[in-house]
Amino acid sequence: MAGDFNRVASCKATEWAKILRLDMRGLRIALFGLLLFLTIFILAAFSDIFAPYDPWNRFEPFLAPCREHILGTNDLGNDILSELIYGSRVSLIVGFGAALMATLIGTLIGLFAGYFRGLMDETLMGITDVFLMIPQIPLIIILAAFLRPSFWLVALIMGALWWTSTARVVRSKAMQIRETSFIECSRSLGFSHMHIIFSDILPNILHVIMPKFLLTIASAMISEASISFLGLGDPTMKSWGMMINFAFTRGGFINGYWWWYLPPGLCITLSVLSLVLMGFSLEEREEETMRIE
Amino acid sequence: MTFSGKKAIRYFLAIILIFSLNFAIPRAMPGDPLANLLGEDVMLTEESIAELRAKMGLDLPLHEQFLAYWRDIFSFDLGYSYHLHSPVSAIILSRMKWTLLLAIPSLILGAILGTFLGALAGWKSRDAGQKFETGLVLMIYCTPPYFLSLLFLYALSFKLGLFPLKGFYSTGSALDIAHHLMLPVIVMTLFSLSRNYMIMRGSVIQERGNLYAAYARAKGLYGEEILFRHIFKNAILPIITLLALDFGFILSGALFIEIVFSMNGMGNLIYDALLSRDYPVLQGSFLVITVMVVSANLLADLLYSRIDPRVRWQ
Amino acid sequence: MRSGLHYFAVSLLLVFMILGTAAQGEESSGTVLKIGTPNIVKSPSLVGDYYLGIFAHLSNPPLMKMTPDGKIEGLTAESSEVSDDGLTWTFKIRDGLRWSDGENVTPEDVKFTFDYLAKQDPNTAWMKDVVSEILVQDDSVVFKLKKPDSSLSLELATHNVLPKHIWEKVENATEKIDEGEIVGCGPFVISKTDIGAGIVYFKKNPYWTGTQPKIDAIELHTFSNMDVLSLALEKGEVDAYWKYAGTYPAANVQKLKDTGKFEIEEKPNVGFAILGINLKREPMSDIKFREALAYGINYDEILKLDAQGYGQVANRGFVPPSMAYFKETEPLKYDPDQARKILAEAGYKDSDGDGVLETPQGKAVKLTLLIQSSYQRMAELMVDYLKGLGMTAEIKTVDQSTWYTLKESFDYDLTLTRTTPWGMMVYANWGSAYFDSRRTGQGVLRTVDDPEYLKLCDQIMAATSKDQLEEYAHEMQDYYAKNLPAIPLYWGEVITPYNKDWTGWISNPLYGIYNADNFLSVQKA
Amino acid sequence: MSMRHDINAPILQVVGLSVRFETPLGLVHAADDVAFDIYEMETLALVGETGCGKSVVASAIMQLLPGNAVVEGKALFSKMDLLKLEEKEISRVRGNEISIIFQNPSLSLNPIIEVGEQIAEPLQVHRKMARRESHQVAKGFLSRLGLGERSLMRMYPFQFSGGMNQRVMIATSMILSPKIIIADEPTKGLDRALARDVTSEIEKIMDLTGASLLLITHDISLAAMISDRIAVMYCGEIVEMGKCKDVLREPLHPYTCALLDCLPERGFKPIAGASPSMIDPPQGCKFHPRCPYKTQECMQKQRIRKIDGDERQVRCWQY
Repeated sequence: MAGDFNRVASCKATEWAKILRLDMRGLRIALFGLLLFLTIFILAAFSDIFAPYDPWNRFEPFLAPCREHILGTNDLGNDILSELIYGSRVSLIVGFGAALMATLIGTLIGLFAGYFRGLMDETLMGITDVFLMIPQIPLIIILAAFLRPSFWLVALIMGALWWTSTARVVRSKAMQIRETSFIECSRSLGFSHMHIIFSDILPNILHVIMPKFLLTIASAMISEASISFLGLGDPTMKSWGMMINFAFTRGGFINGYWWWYLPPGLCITLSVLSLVLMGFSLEEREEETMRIE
Repeated sequence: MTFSGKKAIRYFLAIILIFSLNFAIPRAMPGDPLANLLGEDVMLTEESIAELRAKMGLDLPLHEQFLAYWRDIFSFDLGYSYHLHSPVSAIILSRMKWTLLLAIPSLILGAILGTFLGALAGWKSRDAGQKFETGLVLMIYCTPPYFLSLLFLYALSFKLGLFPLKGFYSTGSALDIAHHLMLPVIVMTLFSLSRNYMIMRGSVIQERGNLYAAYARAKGLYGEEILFRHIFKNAILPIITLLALDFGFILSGALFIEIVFSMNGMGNLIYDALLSRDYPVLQGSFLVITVMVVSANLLADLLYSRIDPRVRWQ
Repeated sequence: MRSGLHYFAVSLLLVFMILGTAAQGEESSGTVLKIGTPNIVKSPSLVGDYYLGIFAHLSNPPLMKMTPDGKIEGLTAESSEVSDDGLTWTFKIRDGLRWSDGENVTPEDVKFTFDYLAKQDPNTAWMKDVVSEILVQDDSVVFKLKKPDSSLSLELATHNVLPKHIWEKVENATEKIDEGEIVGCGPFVISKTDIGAGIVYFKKNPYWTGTQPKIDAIELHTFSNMDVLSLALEKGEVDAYWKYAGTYPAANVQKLKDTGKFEIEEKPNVGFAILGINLKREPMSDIKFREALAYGINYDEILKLDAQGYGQVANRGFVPPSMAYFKETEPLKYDPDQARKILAEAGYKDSDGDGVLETPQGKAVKLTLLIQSSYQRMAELMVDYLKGLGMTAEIKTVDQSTWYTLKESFDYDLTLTRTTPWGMMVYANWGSAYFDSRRTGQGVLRTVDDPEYLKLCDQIMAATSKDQLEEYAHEMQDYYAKNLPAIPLYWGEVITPYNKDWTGWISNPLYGIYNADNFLSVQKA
Repeated sequence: MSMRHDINAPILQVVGLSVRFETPLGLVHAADDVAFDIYEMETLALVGETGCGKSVVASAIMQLLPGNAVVEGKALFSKMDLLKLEEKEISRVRGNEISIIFQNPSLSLNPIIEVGEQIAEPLQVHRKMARRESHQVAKGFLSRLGLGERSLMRMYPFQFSGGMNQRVMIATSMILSPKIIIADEPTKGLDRALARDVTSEIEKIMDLTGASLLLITHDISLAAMISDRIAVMYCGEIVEMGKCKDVLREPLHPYTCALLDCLPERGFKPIAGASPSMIDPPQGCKFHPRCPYKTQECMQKQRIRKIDGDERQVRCWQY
């Protein structure tokens, strides 16, 4: 009996190992991205533990990197490493806020357009086309200036503008799933449209929404950094874009204080990279599985 | 309704909607537009303030301002900037010229290099050298444009002194302009390239799995022949749409590069107008950019149907 | 693919066409003095553009000028006289001045200028309230005033004189733009304004009969980025730095010193950074509160962080020592214990234990600190100091125009701003332009409506003798020291770096090195 | 149909061909020890149910399998082992000496290239022929297939029906007069009348060019119609091979019998049991779980029995 059980268990284990190994092939890069992202996320969540100082504390200004201040101090004497660690918060909050909003709108519009077709589809996709054509960056900059200083609102504006690609993908996927037999079945059973859309179709397109969600976070992070760089960011929060802005406007570049502007720039690039890696490899995998089908 | 008819209605609605947005947003912002028409240190009487306000039509009720706005658009009058003391259309014309000079070469170079390199990268996605190249391009893709500009400016202009420090030109000779433009164009090309590269790479990876690619191979096509005779044309379709959308991005994205390189183009014009609440300039710029983006989309649609017979024959 | 190539070719052609139509610049010849400045000319409109108007003081010299020691003397006017009642000002126009197109400069030109600008230029509109009429008498121009204005000669040191034969045809002065030569009567005239390249070119006025300048041309290079400007200085692309009412950034000075190629001129700045206080609101209207505020600010730290120590901690008397009739008042001092003591005595205490003080009326002291983005760093410091006194402050960063609006509607508690030399000296002098509630204007706070202060302003405006002025000036500084309508954060210095290749620099408190005397004196070593 | 192959040596000799795929679920044995010869001017039909590995065999010969395939064995063609050729070398063989017709013509043709260009492409690639000239040749071929209208050359695959696209594929495959044509399910998805048309087109062209044909199909009646010999595949193995009429008249392997019983004219009887997993195939004879005649031996080992020299062979213990 015990032998039998062992055999079954080991068989199961090898099966799983096989499946995992194969999954890993496509996901190794995504996993690297995830790891990178988790690091940043943990830094943001536990900034007060990781940061050596309160980022608002003032020491001697313009210190070069030394033992007490690994990345030196800025023009006010704030510890740059601590600023850097706290700065991850703004990036993540804006990124997630914008992506949540965009994904929500995009998914809803895509689902309705793809499920109901006809006039609904025409109208919703027409709106999508119009939104695609709005010159978005200037609009975001204007509205950011208008609604300052709340970065929450900035995130919401970005979200309200960036749902278009999600909507398109969700729509085409929803149209596919709509034609499958199990949806036919649900319809013939008399379930309501809403029930079919949210209980039957939505769970089946989560895997296409996910990479879009990640990529939206990435673009929102870049835009947040850009808006902060223009000096339109939230002044009560330390952000990476604002650190670069201060380095740019207060002599960091001319005096060659690389430890002031290089780390925040790298942080932006790395966190965006982490998301893009996950997003792209998930999208590529999705395409591969479609081909096998 | 025909396909193109539907498209036309969408373009029309887009223009109407965005134009209305242009009117609404600047007026919804706090701050008195009048205050910025003057400089620092200006002492004014109430009466001259009212006089100026009336002259600029700011004392009219909103709906009348809105009607006037549309009237002006249809007569190609973009208003007068009291801030810059010129008709807005003249200002935009003189600035747009420069921004296009920066954007068009970058867009073209980025599109050509991006699609070809991206196509090769997608074709040989397992090759180690290609993976390295893709990683490099991905890093650029993930860096905010202004930061890369800053690094280039610092390293190549500040440190090595290879390029001028600011502006589109100093003396105005063709050579001088080319020298000033080189670095910003390189940076913008890199960005345009990185976006096209990633899309094209994914597109080729997807297309190369199609049966027609296998059949091309079965016909005896070898290596890159398959890519360029068969896959490329199919894979480039998404790029065309993207290029049109990117056109708006690059026009406005030039803002950041123009700020870093201190260039007096549309980007700096919009930024200054924003800070000083120069309504006419803001509105005019958005209007022109919108028209350009919409026309770029229209052009992309036409180009798309040229390349893809399926759209043409629908 | 062939069609793709076709599009490519067309686009390329387009690019070259645009390139072909691009502006053709010019290079000045001979000895050229190049000055780098962060003051951007936005349009080539002599009357409409703020900074071009200031730059044109060289080509269209105002009636008066300021000497290096701060006195007002004639420039286009040879001399000026004021009647005993202060209501009649007579300016005798200098002989031998000619416009750059060969015409003579006449008193008619001057009369025309001010009649014209009072109507056309919002910056000169104040004249309608002050001047009843302008007359020409022989070789003089006479201003008849409605009420005494002791600062008239200073005002007239900031307004350019225009040639009547050109401008009388111009219907709308602010809308006239001119990228090419602009007719002027100074030693140099504007030959070209290239907005795209950010350069204003000056050439010698061929009809200039006065002292001959030792240079052939001047170029003003404008920079939107301070780092680039510093580098241009270092590389010798520009020879000197100038900013209206401002200084070279102290943080960049050391790098210039290290090159050994620069003379760094340091002069006390008549304008400086201040903490504006909204006296119309509680608890700022309470003198005890302001008293405590003054003790709560770490002036030494601000001086060090904002100006790298270039300057000195100010006195309570507001007016800096470089102004006339300066009176030594008690210096401002950082003493948080004293501040807390004053607050406690005045009834400010944290009775609900939330860490924030309440006013004697029981309202929590939560303040709004209104700033423009360039004051961001100083605002961060200020918030920290207020925290040290047990108050919370929220920074509200706005753009310039919103700042004006909110300031005008008194919708703030505290604000960080700055005074300019001209602003300090104009109106009833000694900073009164910033406080008198009857004044309007973009930079002014207009927070004081105390009759005692308003009366003092009127007295100064009407004063004709120096003794009287000195007495009023001291009275005013005592008023500031006692009432603290605003707190000066530090008295800064104007740092002006210039290349050692050039000698003979002359500067004055109002416009620094940007004055006609300087450009007639400066020469290449 | 004569015994054309008696006279000559085989032009394609497949020996011990095995193909395995590494997939997420394990190793898939798609083809196992497959061996057959094709002679000049001959038609060999590879028959079997969907998923038995017949297409894999065709793709393996042409080296068209995806990267995760492991191929063993030999495929000898004019003194070359096709399986060992470099990509560059095999690309000269493909389309030129051996061409293949895919089973899904509408997806196999490039959607955005005119069909004329697609037919003419092999001429440009292999013969370095100029565009205009190659289009002339292509047009000639197309008209021989009954698509003679000039405008058709400038049409796109999506404007054609499946049958028309199939003809385009056929024309493309034959334009260089290859020695062997592999037709992978040429009639799949076509209705009977259309299938017959396509079949006769193929026969016509075969006669014209004198090529040999490897016909891969699940349709036994099609195979019966045009092939000289038949090889029946089951679960990656050839279970029976012989002259067409012999195999049909007198099937030996129980699977062949069962397959023939499925035909409508023979009563439409389905085969009992389910197709085995290709990942974990049964031990011994792979058909034994479904075989009514299985013995103890069947479950352990396999045996190949050859009858009439190499003329007929069967993989079964009964013989």
